[in-house]
Amino acid sequence: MAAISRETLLEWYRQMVLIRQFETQCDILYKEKKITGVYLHLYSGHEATGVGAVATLRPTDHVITAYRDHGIALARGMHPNVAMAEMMGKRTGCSGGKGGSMHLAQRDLNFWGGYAIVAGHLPLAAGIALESRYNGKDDVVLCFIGDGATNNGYFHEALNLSGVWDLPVVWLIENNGYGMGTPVEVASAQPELVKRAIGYGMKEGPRVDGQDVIAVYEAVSEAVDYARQHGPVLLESLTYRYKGHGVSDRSYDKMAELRDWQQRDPILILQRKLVEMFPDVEPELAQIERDVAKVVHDSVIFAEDSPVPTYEDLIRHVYVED
Amino acid sequence: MAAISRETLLEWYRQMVLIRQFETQCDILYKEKKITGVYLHLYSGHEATGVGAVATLRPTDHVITAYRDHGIALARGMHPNVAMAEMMGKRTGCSGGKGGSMHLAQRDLNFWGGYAIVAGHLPLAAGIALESRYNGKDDVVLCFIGDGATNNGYFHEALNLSGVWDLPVVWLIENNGYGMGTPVEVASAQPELVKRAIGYGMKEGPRVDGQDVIAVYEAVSEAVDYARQHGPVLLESLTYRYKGHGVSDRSYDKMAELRDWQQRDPILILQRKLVEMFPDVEPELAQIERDVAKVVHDSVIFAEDSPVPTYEDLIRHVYVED
Amino acid sequence: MADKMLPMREALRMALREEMLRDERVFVMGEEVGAWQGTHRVTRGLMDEFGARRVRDTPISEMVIAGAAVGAAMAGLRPVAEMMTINFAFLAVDAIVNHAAKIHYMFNGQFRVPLVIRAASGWGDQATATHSHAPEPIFAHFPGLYVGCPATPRDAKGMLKAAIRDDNPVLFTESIALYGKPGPVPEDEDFVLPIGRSDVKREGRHVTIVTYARGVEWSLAAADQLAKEGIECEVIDLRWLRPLDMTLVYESFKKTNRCVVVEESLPRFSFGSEIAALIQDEMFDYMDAPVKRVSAMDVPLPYAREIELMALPNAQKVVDAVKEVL
Amino acid sequence: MADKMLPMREALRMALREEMLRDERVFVMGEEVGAWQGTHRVTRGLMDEFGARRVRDTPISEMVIAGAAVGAAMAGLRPVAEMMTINFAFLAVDAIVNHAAKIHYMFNGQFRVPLVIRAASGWGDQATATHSHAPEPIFAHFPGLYVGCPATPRDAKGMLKAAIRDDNPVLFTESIALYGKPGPVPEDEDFVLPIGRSDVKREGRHVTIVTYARGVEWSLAAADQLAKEGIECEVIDLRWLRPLDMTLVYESFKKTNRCVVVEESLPRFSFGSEIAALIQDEMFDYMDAPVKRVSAMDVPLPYAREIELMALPNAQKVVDAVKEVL
Ligand SMILES: Cc1ncc(C[n+]2csc(CCOP(=O)(O)OP(=O)(O)O)c2C)c(N)n1
Ligand SMILES: Cc1ncc(C[n+]2csc(CCOP(=O)(O)OP(=O)(O)O)c2C)c(N)n1
Ligand SMILES: [Mg+2]
Ligand SMILES: [Mg+2]
Repeated sequence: MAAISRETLLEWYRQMVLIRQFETQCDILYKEKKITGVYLHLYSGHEATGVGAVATLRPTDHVITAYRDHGIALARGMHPNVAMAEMMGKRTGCSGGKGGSMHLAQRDLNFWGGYAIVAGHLPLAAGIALESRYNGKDDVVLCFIGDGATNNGYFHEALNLSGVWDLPVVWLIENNGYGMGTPVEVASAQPELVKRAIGYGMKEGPRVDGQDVIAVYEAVSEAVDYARQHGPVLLESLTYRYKGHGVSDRSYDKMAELRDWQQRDPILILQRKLVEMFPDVEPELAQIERDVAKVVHDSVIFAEDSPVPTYEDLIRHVYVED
Repeated sequence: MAAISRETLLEWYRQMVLIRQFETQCDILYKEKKITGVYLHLYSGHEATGVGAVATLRPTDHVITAYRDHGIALARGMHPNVAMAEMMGKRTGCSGGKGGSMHLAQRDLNFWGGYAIVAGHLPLAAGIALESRYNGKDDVVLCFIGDGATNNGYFHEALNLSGVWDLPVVWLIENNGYGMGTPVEVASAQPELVKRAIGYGMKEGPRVDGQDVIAVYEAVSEAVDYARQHGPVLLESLTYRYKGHGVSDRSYDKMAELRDWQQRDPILILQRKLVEMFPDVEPELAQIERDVAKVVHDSVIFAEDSPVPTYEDLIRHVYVED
Repeated sequence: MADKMLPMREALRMALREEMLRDERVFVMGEEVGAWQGTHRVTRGLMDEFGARRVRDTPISEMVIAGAAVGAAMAGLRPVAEMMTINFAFLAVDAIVNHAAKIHYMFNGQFRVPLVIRAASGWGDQATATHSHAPEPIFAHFPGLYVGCPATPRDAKGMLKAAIRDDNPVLFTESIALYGKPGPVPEDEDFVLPIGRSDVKREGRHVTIVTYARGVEWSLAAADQLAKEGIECEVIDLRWLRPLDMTLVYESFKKTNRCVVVEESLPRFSFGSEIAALIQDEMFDYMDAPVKRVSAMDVPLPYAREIELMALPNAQKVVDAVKEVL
Repeated sequence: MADKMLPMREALRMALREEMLRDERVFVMGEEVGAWQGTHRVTRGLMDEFGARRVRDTPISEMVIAGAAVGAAMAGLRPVAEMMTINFAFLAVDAIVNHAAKIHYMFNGQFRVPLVIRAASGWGDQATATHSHAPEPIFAHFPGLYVGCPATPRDAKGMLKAAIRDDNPVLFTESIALYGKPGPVPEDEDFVLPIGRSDVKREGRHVTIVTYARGVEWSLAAADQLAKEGIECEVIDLRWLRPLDMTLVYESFKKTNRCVVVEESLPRFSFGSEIAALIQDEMFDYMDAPVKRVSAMDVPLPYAREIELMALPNAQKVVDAVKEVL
């Protein structure tokens, strides 16, 4: 693997900081009742997985995920303004305020969206990959999967189909240890989730350290290359959700566990690595943080100033209108 | 494994001959339009699997299967009369003529039925096994699964649940090479189906020669013992359907393949073994065949002479009536 | 015994707990029902009290949650399986309508399926399109199943207990919006409301409002408002979509000759459709006006609060519909 | 161009083949559609002609058949996914109603889902309880989906072509009992029948019969029989349950003032419910009699031929219903 440039690493740093600050801001806005509703699933803690994985892709490749989608949307290049406006249910949101937090998407980034039905997006990923194969392209689909989602029938059928049809999908499990309150070992008879690749005669990727963006990048790069040339790969990134399942989370009393993981915070790890590699980098990092703070702040202003959807929006897009 | 007695082997022989003759009779009756409808899936060719596997069980253990269920019903001890009456949609049938060929069942034999939705019975097997664990019994569920069924979401969810809950289920794949017209390799990205056990952290049984009733018996015995003491097992029996998928089968043009398998006919194999072990057995075998012919003949008479269901039957049992 | 003021979730919990104490075969299974104390807290405390044998956390596997519950019920247990929300039951439709509902019939009564599938239902609170359904009528289409949908804490207790004690499979939906609403609940451990019995929630003589579950709330609010104008509505809570008990509706209609149907669900091929169809058939000679229906708008539900609220039924829409039939 | 006499399965095959020739993005996927030539032979010969790229045999995985078709459609292909029979679509309900039907709306029009899900529907021939449904109304409950159900070979061709060319997701059901029935089919490659257009299948002035798919056959047979007694029925084939085009029905009803609804499906919360509800609402002043419904009996379907036939609708039941409204 070629050395990753300072510029690239700093861009990843920026993205990870952006995600963290964006999510922290969402949490505050929810408490302030500016973001409303029952669902808000934050990506804090997962940054290295989203950023490292998405960084491996070409613009023509595809990304799809579940409802814990803000970080992935931002990593794929969605402007924080339209993301934040969607969070607040505004007309200027990426989904016009009709999708909400769980349904960010941006067609021109080949970001196919977040999906709220656990594992419901996996078949979609297979179908998007089919288009690539069907039309003789070499585009790859990167599909994020929660650990809990791997126990659903959708997982089985989608992975098997990708196997028999050699579809170019990188199935990336974000194993954060829990599906809502249920630990992986309680939900999965095979807790080493990546082993399920065997059941689909599929290339088994590594279980990668999901706190280390470089490790994620390298593992996913290899998987993407493989998928582009051959067919599907299943791999797993081990990470942790700092903010529990979602805003409705009640029983999140794993403080010791949380502290352990925060010792290995993905942003901290990259920061240390950067400082080690480039002793003069610290002012730049500080600048990035300030810039990002401004960007996130602006996104809130943009969203707050945006109009809400109207009755016209309510009745539009039930069907295609040309 | 203790040697299997002559008596036992002859009983298996009898059962296998009964199944073969019963199915052959069904085929004829279908052509004569005495058995009607669109579905009739014969067990011919599979006899060693059904008989060898069911023979491992205690009466308190449980059996459940898909729509290719006649052979398994007979192996479990269903009287051919009530089986044949069900085939003809008669009131005296095991399911009162309301279930038909795909829905044979007999509660007092702990034969929980055939089920027409591919893989739909797998969760039921898990649930029946749960009752055994819940009530501290050591009864085991033997669940037959078609190779094609292993690609369905039900398979994944049921096997995983049996794994996390340590349910006493023997998941036995009857791999006859096809789901309707689709070869295993076309449908399953992992054609060595038993390997899927790994995905559920489950004991992986052998791929057993499904033409050899003794081999099946031994492999399933071991699996049943394991399930009784510990938890689920997945194993696979390699066999072949002589009569194609069902009566609607059209593209069954694999004559060469069929002939190959018939060289290794399960009844022939047991017959040869019996003759080898007990040189004086031949008259007994001939007698068995004659007895069975009579039994099957009687079942047809019984079924033909039985009354058809009435309007009362049509409207009964939609709900429990006490 | 006296009544106790409890929110619906507590009434449901009381029913579950009493039935678990009463019958060892009753157990609870589903996603997050145990350690997490239930997504909607209906099963709170049950794992502590009854342990992991009788309160079983499952993987996110709706097909097998429903299907294994069917098997366990056939084998003699009395599972109460939770679907978390009814939306996820769309993944379990086969297990519910082709297995739970048909096994008793298909095998000519050999097996019974004494199963309850509980699910939170309804929309509101920006749960968005995939998480916003009240599809009870869809399930009630299928014979072999009972479908119960309580409107008050009292009914919730009595109906859930009836469902658990019954030998047939019951889909039991609980309106999310009602979980927190308090009402009097009998403490009597044998307080059971028979399956398939509808209930007059308010008497009146000008218009019959037929509804169930959350619709009762909107209907009663509308009736209050209309009463101020001298219009007296009779509000009939069907409680069960299967079996469907129209006796009280017909009795009421004979006196009012006018009817509005109120439902939380989508309008087409739905609850209101069936009720209107039955009334025009059975009560043709008593009709002074067409039956009007108040439903959600015929769109997937959007996120933004402002437009979500436009799409939902509410008391004002019921008031308007009543005025249309007068 | 002339018409050709073809059974419905051939008309459907013609539509598929023409659209595949016309548009390279159109492809077929499903269980047994290729090498086996289609369970109902609708896709016969297509794999030979178009190869395994465009005629794709799948595993027995209904969730991913529907779901992958949604993804492929979003990405710009035009999948025609076969469900073999609609009963197996119960395993794909989430993919159909929560994904196919909602993605265009939920993401504010960013994605289109030009998808057709074909499925054989209906009962008869002792297919038994789990394999005997005509649940089109269940799917038509959900906005975002179109639901088309042809009654003749001609309609089958024109409607399927419209479904394939449309940019919305379409559930397209084909009555098993009609596959073999012949009728004239235009050979014109641009013969397309617009989505959501209903059709008068027989003119009459005494009673309006509203139906679709296989119900048309029973209704026409009943109309023939009644004509001998001087009763002239107007038979209206709705063709699409979504969008539901009631214009012709209302026009007809204004002249007949009487209506019978005929459906193959179960009676409750169903097709007949919605039609009756609409008529009593929109046509109240024209009603001379209640709308009567002819449906399957409200039971799971049994195997034995004798009692299966009792449970099914037929021409005689339509005749009886017509006489009731006269
Ligand atoms: C089919 C379905 N079942 C249940 C739910 C409720 N639910 C939402 S998120 C979730 C947990 C998913 O866990 P995991 O896949 O590990 O993702 P994570 O939240 O950890 O990112 C559950 C059970 C749902 N949305 N969809
Ligand atoms: C859910 C579902 N999908 C499709 C079908 C149609 N179907 C009936 S049998 C069958 C093939 C099953 O093959 P396999 O599991 O290998 O069993 P075998 O027939 O070989 O015994 C199919 C696709 C069905 N009954 N149920
Ligand atoms: Mg997780
Ligand atoms: Mg097979």
